[in-house]
Amino acid sequence: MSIDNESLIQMYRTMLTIRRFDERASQDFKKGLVPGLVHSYNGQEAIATGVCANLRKDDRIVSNHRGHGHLIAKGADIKRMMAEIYGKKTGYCKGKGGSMHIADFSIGILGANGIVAAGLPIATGAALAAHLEGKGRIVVVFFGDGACQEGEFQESLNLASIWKLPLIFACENNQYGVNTPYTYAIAGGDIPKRAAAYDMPTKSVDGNDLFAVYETTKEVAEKVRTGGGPYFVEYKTYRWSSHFEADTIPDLRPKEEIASWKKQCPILRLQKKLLETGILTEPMINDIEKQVMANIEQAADYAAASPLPEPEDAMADVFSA
Amino acid sequence: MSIDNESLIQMYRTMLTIRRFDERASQDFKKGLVPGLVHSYNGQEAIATGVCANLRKDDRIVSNHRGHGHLIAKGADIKRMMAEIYGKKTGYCKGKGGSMHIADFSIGILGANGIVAAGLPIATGAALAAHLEGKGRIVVVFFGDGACQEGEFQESLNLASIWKLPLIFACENNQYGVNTPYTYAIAGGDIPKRAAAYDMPTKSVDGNDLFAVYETTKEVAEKVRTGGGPYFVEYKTYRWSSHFEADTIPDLRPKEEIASWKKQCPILRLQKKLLETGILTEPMINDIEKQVMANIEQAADYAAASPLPEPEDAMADVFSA
Amino acid sequence: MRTISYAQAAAEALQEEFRRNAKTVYLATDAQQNLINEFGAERARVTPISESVLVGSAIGLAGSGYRAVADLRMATFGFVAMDQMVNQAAKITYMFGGQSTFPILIRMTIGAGTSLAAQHSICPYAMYMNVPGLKIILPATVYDIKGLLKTALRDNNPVISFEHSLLGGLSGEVPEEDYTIPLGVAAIKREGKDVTMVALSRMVHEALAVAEELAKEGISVEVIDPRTLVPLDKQAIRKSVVKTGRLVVVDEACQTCSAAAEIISLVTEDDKTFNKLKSPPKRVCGRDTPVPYSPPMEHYVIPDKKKIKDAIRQLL
Amino acid sequence: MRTISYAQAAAEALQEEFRRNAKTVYLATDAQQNLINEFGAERARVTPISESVLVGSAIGLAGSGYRAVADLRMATFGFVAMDQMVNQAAKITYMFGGQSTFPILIRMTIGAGTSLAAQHSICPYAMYMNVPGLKIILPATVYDIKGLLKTALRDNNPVISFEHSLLGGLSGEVPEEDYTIPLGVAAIKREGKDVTMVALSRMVHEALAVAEELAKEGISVEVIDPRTLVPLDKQAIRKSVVKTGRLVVVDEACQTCSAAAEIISLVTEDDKTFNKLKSPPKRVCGRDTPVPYSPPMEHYVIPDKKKIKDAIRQLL
Ligand SMILES: Cc1ncc(C[n+]2csc(CCOP(=O)(O)OP(=O)(O)O)c2C)c(N)n1
Ligand SMILES: Cc1ncc(C[n+]2csc(CCOP(=O)(O)OP(=O)(O)O)c2C)c(N)n1
Ligand SMILES: [Mg+2]
Ligand SMILES: [Mg+2]
Repeated sequence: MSIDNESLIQMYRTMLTIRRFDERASQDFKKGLVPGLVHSYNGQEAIATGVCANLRKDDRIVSNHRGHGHLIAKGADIKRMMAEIYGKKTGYCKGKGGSMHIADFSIGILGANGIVAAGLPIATGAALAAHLEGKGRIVVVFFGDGACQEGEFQESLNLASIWKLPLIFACENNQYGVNTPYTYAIAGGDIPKRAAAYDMPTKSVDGNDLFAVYETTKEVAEKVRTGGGPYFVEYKTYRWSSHFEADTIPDLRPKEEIASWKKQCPILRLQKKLLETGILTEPMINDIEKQVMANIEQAADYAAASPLPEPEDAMADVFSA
Repeated sequence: MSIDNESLIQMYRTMLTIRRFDERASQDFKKGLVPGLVHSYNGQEAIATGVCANLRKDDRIVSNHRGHGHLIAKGADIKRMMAEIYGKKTGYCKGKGGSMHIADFSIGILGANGIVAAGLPIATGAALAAHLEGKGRIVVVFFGDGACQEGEFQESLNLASIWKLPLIFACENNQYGVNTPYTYAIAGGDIPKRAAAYDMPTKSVDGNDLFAVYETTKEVAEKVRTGGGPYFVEYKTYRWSSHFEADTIPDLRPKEEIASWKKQCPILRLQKKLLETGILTEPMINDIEKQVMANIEQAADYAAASPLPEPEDAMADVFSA
Repeated sequence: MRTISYAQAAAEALQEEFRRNAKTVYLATDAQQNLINEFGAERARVTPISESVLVGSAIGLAGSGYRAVADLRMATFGFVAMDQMVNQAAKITYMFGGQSTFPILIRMTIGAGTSLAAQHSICPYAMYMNVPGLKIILPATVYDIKGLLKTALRDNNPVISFEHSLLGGLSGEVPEEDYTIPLGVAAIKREGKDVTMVALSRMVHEALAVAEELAKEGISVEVIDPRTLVPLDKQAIRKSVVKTGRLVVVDEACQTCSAAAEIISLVTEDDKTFNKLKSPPKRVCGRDTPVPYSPPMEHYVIPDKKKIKDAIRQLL
Repeated sequence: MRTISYAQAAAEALQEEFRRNAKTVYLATDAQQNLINEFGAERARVTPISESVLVGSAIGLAGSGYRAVADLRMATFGFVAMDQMVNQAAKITYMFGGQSTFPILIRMTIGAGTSLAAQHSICPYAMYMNVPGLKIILPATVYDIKGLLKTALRDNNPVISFEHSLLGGLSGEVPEEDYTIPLGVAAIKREGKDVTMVALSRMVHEALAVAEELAKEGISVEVIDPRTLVPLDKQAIRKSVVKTGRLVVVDEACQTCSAAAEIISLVTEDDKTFNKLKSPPKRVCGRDTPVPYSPPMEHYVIPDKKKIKDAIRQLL
């Protein structure tokens, strides 16, 4: 294993933070504390974590509607995230964006996006910027199997490929877009094959295995960073919750399928490995759990205590100065 | 050779009609008789001809901005085409559409299109209609290498593929979109590979060889007609003229390249074969030339003699009754 | 008469028209279970998340003798399919000289009010009104949505139905028997003599509530719901303004180049109506910002009863 | 002063601003030879025919510290990239609470008049005006295009430049030295006292010609070119109407929900201006049809001098 113990523990902590954060956001949504919608990342934590662990602070990511995990993994402040989700003035976007539009440009988070696949073209431009700058930055764009059905998917793959841009297309194939299985909606059912047709090297890995995610991304990121052009990685996974935390759309996926995937919990899998190898011990796990929960609690308290925006704040930020 | 002599002669005549039609339209454009723009099909005649020779009258086609050849091959009346291009009331669209928007729904021509790739989704819908009807109709959509760069390309391939629609994607790869070579704009430079990634069978043929076009399309059309789902065919060719018959966009393609492709004239290649095999003789060729020229002349006369629309005609047809 | 919800009325309109015409096909990214159950998965189709080919397919179906419904869900998702609506559906009848009809119904939900933020909240009908060739319906009541959708499903042109997300649960009465509502006929939802209030979509309900409240103060407000934006019933609006001499247009959409701007222009450019105006016509519109997420700001940008009342008071 | 063409003025604006700022990138489907020659193919880039990723890339560049120009050529091609303009570029500053700037210039050519038919002829600026977050310039003269493009290239927001295809060859004077024109300041292109004529884009020239002709008949027409639609110089327009008491708006775009409708509303909803109106304000707009191909019909749907003159005569 090429990963040092400290990094592994850190990734474990990140995954747990993502899980607990979204659990809390979902609970608070159900309590009516959070307006709008919450798309939970539960079950996919290894991907954001293993990918972002290979990024520099000045690398950039572009996220999608299911973005909390990506942001936390890239280093976003969960207090300001929670405040944004609560619609508070202290949130990342001063309450203007909410769950689907969190960004932190200071650490390379170019923003979540509410339109399926719309982040891919933007990431392509960010990768062009990285290329022009020539400082070895790379860009990662996270998107789902559903995004692979939109026209912007092909346009972005094609452009990134012909310009050999430093961009990782990180496809989180959680097998459904809302209730539509990718096996129905993606002709042939082979997403990496599409990328290959755009002349791009591809990999496909178990997105619930932190080690696989980390190692694969490490290799890919090195190639992309050193001028190898874009890379497409499919991370196979599953979302535990329904499409979003509201029952306006029923979850039509087979109950047994959901149950079987929950057995593939990326956090427990990592935990087990770390216990086996002695990198973590039960007491350490309890400690981490406590620290993470305390942080989440703190974030929620911060959000709850923060002021709502003034109504008139709505008029600011339509344009920059 | 599985094609009977009469059909071959008919196809020869069609190709010549297309050539002479566009030559005339271009001349008349330069004389100021034709408003707007004319995108000449010169050099690509074998494709429309060989493809449409395999279609039933009730099969449908969807064309693009470079559409005259497709329409003639599908059986459009060149008088009404020319009248439309002249902007006359007797034209197919009463002068409302012009060169880029000719249609004849009575013989399955669902229209040319001025927006690159926009015909692909429409053809997909037409193929869905054919599928639902279950009368063995098929649909052919003609488009260029440039159209393969738009997002709608992938959306249409994907949808036609998952629904197994009776649709032939007829890609006329004339190697440039305006002045941009497809080898630059299409990552990897392999267009059929893209279709294959959408789980579609593909073929790639010499689009300047009428026999290859005809035979390939025949085989493909049979499969598509009998429930085999969509098929992608790349017809490799070259456009002889500049992007359109106006010098607002310079032709930046290498002069030698243009010259060498003119040596691959699809009409002369067919003529040579037909002379060799005795299916055509010099006198027959002269006769056909005369007849074709007479028809073109007649069409142009008809167009010239036809009345312009009244200005107020502009107000009709915004909506159907 | 039966009392049903707005959502149910829409579903019934579709069901009834699907029964009337076997060549009607529904396309949406999510399964329409009631239609699938009754008409089968061949006619009620689930598409990939590919709105452009979804709308394009509806056009191709329509040009091939079918009648197609393209359900885009939220109006913000429509922008990825904009070319198929603006350059294709809207222009195809005209460009081809009227050779073929294109019976297409495009459905989109509109509106803000549930903290979905800018990419899931919009009222873009004015953008489509600027594109000749698209009919536009904007049903605000249970009765209207059923009748207008049925008319749209018998029309031979592309019709866009903009349905407000917050109205889904609204309840109201519909007749037992088959009925349709002609396009281009406004509904006078309340008669009055002091002020004409033209209200669009969900704002019709706010307008009626305000009219009710102001009635108590002795102010008589006429509330007009155009119901369809293309064609737009100019005559009914002008007639009312000639009577009242005052106009307020209430529209949740962003103000600049809104349907409200069009309605004001139609009124003021007509000599007869202009001459009857007792005070400047007013707009009560959504503010010119993207829709913000947090409730205090979101409420601030949407018209409400107070803003409507203030505008009316200014006129008197 | 030097005399150059409209096209040349635009090219100079780009050249000069590309020299000023090395982090400026041009994206277009066709090669910009003058920019490539001077700044290299890394900064003046040819994209595939993929307008959506073209605009999206401009956004990504802008969010990463660059300044990007997205040249879409004809405005009708813009609809395939509409989501990136309407849901992304326009909203991204706001949704992210102003964390980052997005300096983007989007160029599109507009207009009818050369028989290119409906899919190559459009003036869609009103559609974009209904989307808060996009600045919009509409240069009608050589001086204005150079000055406005230079301002746009220094602005920190998405700016759309709508440039009329028929103006490319227009010639006019520009100063030798560097200059910019602030956004939101209308130009009074001719002073007058009887009628205010607000004219947009190419119509400015028609309006000026009409004003000249009418002057001979003793009718004094003030011609105002707003030059930028967002922000729009309401004050200048209202001030002129207060003076003249009469308003005609001349706009090639389709009439319904046009910029002309907005301008009329801005004037009539302002109490002071409304009270000065001597006659109903009029629109002279493109007809509400897709643009037809054949010249007699095409001319019929576009405003011309005669229609403008008729409208003015009606007012007096
Ligand atoms: C253009 C567009 N169409 C539809 C939607 C509605 N929508 C939001 S998320 C989603 C499913 C996306 O699936 P996928 O990309 O696989 O992401 P997942 O939700 O599975 O993480 C859909 C259809 C949208 N936001 N944008
Ligand atoms: C969406 C869109 N973008 C750009 C254009 C301008 N345009 C017209 S034809 C063309 C090139 C198309 O190339 P291809 O599809 O290969 O067809 P060809 O002209 O080579 O036959 C372009 C860029 C357009 N009509 N529509
Ligand atoms: Mg998914
Ligand atoms: Mg080509």
